[in-house]
Amino acid sequence: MTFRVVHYINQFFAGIGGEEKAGEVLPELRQGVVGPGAALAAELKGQAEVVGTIICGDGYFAEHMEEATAKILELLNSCKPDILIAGPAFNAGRYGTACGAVCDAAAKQLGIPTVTGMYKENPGVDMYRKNTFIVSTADNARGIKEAVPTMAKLALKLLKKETVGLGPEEGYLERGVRRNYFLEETGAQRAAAMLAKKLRGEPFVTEYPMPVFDRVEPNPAVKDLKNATIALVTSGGICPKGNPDHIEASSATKYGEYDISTFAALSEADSETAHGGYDPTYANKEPNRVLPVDVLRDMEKEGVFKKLYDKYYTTVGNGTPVANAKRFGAEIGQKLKKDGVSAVILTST
Amino acid sequence: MAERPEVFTNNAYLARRVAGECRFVEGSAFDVLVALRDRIHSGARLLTHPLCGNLRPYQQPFRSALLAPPSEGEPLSVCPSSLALVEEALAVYRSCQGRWALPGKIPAAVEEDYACVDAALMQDSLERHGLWRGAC
Amino acid sequence: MVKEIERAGLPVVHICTIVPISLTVGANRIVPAVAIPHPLGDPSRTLEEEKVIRRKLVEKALRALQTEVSDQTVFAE
Amino acid sequence: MKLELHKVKVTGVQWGPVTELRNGVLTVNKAELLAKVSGDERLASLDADLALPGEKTRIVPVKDVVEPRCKLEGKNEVFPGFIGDVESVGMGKTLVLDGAAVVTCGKIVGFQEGIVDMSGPGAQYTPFSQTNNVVLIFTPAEGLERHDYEEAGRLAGFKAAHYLASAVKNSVKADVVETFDFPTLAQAMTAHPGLPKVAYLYMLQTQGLLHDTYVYGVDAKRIIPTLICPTEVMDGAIVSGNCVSACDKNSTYSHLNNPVIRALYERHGKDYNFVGCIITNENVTLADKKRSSSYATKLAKMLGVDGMVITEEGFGNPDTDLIMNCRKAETLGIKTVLVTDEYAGRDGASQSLADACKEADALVTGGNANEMILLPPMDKVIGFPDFANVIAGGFQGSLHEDGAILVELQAITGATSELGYSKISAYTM
Repeated sequence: MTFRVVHYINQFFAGIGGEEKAGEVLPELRQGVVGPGAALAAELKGQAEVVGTIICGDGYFAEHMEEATAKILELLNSCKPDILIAGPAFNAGRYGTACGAVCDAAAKQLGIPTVTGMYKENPGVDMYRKNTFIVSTADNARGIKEAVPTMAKLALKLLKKETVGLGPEEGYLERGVRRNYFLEETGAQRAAAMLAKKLRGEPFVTEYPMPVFDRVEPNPAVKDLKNATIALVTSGGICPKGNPDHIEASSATKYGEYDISTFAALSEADSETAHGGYDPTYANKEPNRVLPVDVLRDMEKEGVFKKLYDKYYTTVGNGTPVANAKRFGAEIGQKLKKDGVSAVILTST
Repeated sequence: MAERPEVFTNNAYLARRVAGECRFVEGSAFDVLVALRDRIHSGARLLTHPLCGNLRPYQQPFRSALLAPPSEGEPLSVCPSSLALVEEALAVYRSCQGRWALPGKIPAAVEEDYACVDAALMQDSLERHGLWRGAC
Repeated sequence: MVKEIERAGLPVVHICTIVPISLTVGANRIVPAVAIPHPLGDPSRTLEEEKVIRRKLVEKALRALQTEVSDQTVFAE
Repeated sequence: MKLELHKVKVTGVQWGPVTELRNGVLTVNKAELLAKVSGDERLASLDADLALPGEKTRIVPVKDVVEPRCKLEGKNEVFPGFIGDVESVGMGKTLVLDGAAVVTCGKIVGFQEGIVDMSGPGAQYTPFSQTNNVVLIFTPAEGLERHDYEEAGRLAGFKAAHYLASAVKNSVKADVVETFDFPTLAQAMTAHPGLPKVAYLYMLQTQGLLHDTYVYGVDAKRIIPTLICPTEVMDGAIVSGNCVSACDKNSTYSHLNNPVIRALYERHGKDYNFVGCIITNENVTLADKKRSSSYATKLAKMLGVDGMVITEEGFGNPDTDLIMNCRKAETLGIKTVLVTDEYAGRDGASQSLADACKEADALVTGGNANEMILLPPMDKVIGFPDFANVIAGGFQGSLHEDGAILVELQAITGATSELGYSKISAYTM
C-alpha cells in the first residue's frame, strides 16, 4: 500500500502570482501535484503518493488565520491523508508562518505527522519548531534541490514509524522536544562513566542540557541627551483602556503599539494593565506607576532631552514564551531604530 | 520572636486543623500560587516550597504553603528566591493547563485522600510554628 | 525582549523590581524599581510625592543611558 | 566494613507444601507465608498471589517491591529498625534470593500507586517484570488512619521478604558470592594515591505521608545529612515508605540494589577512589532544604572529595534540593554528575525540571515520565484495576472497556528510576 500525502503551498509556488495575489487566493484543493509537488512526488519513490495539493495565498492566510486554517483542515481531511508536507518556505516569513500553522493544526486535530521546510531564520521556525518537523533549507528557492529530498526522506520515515534521529543527522531544525529511548547501559553506569570523564577533564555529553542564556554587548551610551529621542517600552502590560488589541494576561502572543503624542500623562480614565502576573490595582489606578509618561513629558518640556517618541510599545512579560519575547523585541527594536530613536527605557514589574 | 507566619491554602481539611487564622483561597491550586505570588510581591517570604511532594498539578487539587510576613517598619523588599520559586511553580502548572485536578471535580473519596496528603505534608512545618491544632 | 532591542543597536535601560531576573534576561543597564505592582510609584505616598520618586528613577535611568558600560551594570545609587 | 552477598539464582516461583528453593525454583507454602505476615490487626485482609516473567499478568496498584534477604552470618538482621534490631548491619554474610521479589499491593489512598506488567510493551519499562514475584494484596481495617495503613503495608513486605529468605537459608548454596569491602576512612583517604576521590550523595524523599524514607527505622526527615556505609544499604538500612509517583520512587528493592553504589564500586581503584556515601533528605521547608544541602556538601568537602554523583527522588519540589546540592558542591570545587528524570509534558515540549542552574552541566536522565504508553489488556489482573483511573499518570478514562490502560510512564513502577536503575534516557529531538 502507498501512503497518501497532501502538499501545502502558497499562491506563488502554485504559479498563480506573486505578492499582488497574496491576499486574494483563498484555500483551494487541486488533485495531484502542483509546482514543487512534482519534485516531491519523485523523491517519494513510489512509496507514497501526493494525492492532493492545497493552495492558499500568504496574505489571505495571515489576515484570516482562523477561517483559513479551518478551511484548509476541511480540505485536508477530505483527502484522508497519512501525512501533510508543507512548503518549503525558505526565508519567506508569512509563507513560513502559514506552513507552520497548518502543520500544527493538522497534527493536533487530525493526529497525522507533518513536515515542512524553512530557512533557519524564518520567523515561522521559532513559532512552530516544537509542533512540526522543519527541515533546514537555504534562504531562497534555489535551495529546493537539497530541501525536497530531505523532506521526502523524513516524511517516509515518519510514515513507516521508523525512529527519527537527531536534527543534524536527519536535516531538521532541532525541535526542542524530549523523546525517550533505550541505551545499552543503565543510568547509574552512565553517571559513573560521566563522572570519570568530568574528573579527567575529558569532554562528556550531558543527557539534558540546561536552558542557556545568551548575552548582547552593551551599546554605546547616549552622548548628547539634549538632542536625543527617548522611547518607552514596557512588559508591564499597560495599554489603552479596554485593551483594544486583546493582549493576553499571560503567555502573550502579541504586543501593542499605541500613540501617546498628545498625552501629558496616562490616567485611570485612558489606560489600564493587561498583565496577569501581579495585582493590577495600583497600575490601573495610576498607570504612570508602570509607564512614566507624566515625568518624561515634563522632562521633554524642560529640554532635558529633545523628544519623547510618539508611540509606546507594550506586552506582558508573564509566562510569555522566550521565542515570542524575542520576536517582539526584535520587531520593536527595528521600528525604533528606523524612526531614529536614540535610546529606550524599558519598564518591567 | 518572628511574626506569625501566614498559612495560604485552598484545602478546607487543612484549614480546619490550623490554629488561628488562615488565608483560605477559594479555587484551584493555581489560584493559591497566584495569591502567594501577590503576597511575595508585597514583601512576604516563602517558608515552604510552593510545589507539593511528588504529585503533579494535574493530580493534586490542593496546595498549601507558609509565608513569613514582611517585617513591620522595614522598607519593602521582594525576596528574589521566593519569587523565583513561585514563578517556577506557576510555570509547572501552566505547562499542563487544562488538565488540573480541581477541588469538587474529582471523586469525593479520592479528593479526601488528596486533602489528607496535602495536610500531612504541611503538618510538620505547621507544628514547628505552633500553628497545628491537630485532628478535629 | 530587552536583549533584542539592544541587539537592534539601541542602548536600553531596564527599570525593574527584581534585579536578578533582569540580569538573567540579559539587560546591560539596570535600574532597580520600587515594587512589582508599582515599579515607578508608591501608593502609600501622596500622588505628588510619588511623582517625585518617579522623577528620580527616570533621572537615574537617563544617567544610566549616558554612562558607558562594558558589562551588565546595576545603577543602584 | 566487609559484607558478602550470597546470591542464589531464582528462576521460578510456585505454591507448594513446603517453602524451599530447588534448582532455581522457589516453592512457597502460602499458608505459612500468610501466617508469618499476618497478625497485624491493622490489615483486615491479606492474600498472596504469584506473577512470573512473561505471563499475561498485571499487578496494580503496586506499593513497594522488596528483595528477599536475610543474614547468614554477622550481627543483627536485615531491615534494621523493622525486622532487625537497630544495631549496625552491613557486615558478615547476607543471603539474597536473586531473581525473586515481594511486591506489595494495596490502595492506601485512591491515587498513587503503580503498575507492573509481566509481559507486553509495559514490561520493558519496569525491572519487576523480570523478577519472580510473590504479590501481597491487603486491605485495611475499618477506619484505619492512612499513616498506620502505610506502615502496616510496609512492614508486611519486609516480613514476607525476610521469611522467604530465612525459610530456605539452611538448605541453599550460593551460586555467586559478591564481596564488598569498604576500608576505614583513615585507610580510604590514603588508598589509591593519584586517583581522584569520589563520594555518592544519596537524596532520600522525606516530605511526609506517602513521601517518606527510613534509615535504621528513623524517619529520614529527622536526620542531619550523614555518612552511611554502602554495605549497610545492601542489608536494608534504607527502606522506602514512598508510594507517590510510581515511575521514580525508589522502592526498597532498588535501595537494596542501589545501582550507583555498584557502578561507583566497579570503577573504584581504576578511575577513582570511592570513599563514601552521604545520605541527605528532601524536605518541605526552605530552611530545611538550605540546611541539608549545605551540611551534605560540607560533609563531602570534609572528606576531601573531588567528585560526586548525586541522585534525586521525585519531581518538582525535590528539584530545588537537587539544584541546591549541585550548586553548593560545585562552588566548593566538587565536580558533580546528577541523576534525575524529566517531566517534559506529553509532547516533550515543556521544561523538564522545575529548577535549573548552569553548574548542572553533567546530567543523566531516566527519561520523560510524561510520555504516553498504551498497555494492552492482560489475562489476569492482581490487585485493584479500577484504580488506573485515578492513579498517578493515569487520568479519567484511561482504563478502557477491554482492560487496556492508556497512561503516562509515570504510572509504571520503576520506569524512570532516578537511581539510574533502568536503561532509558531521553534526547532533544
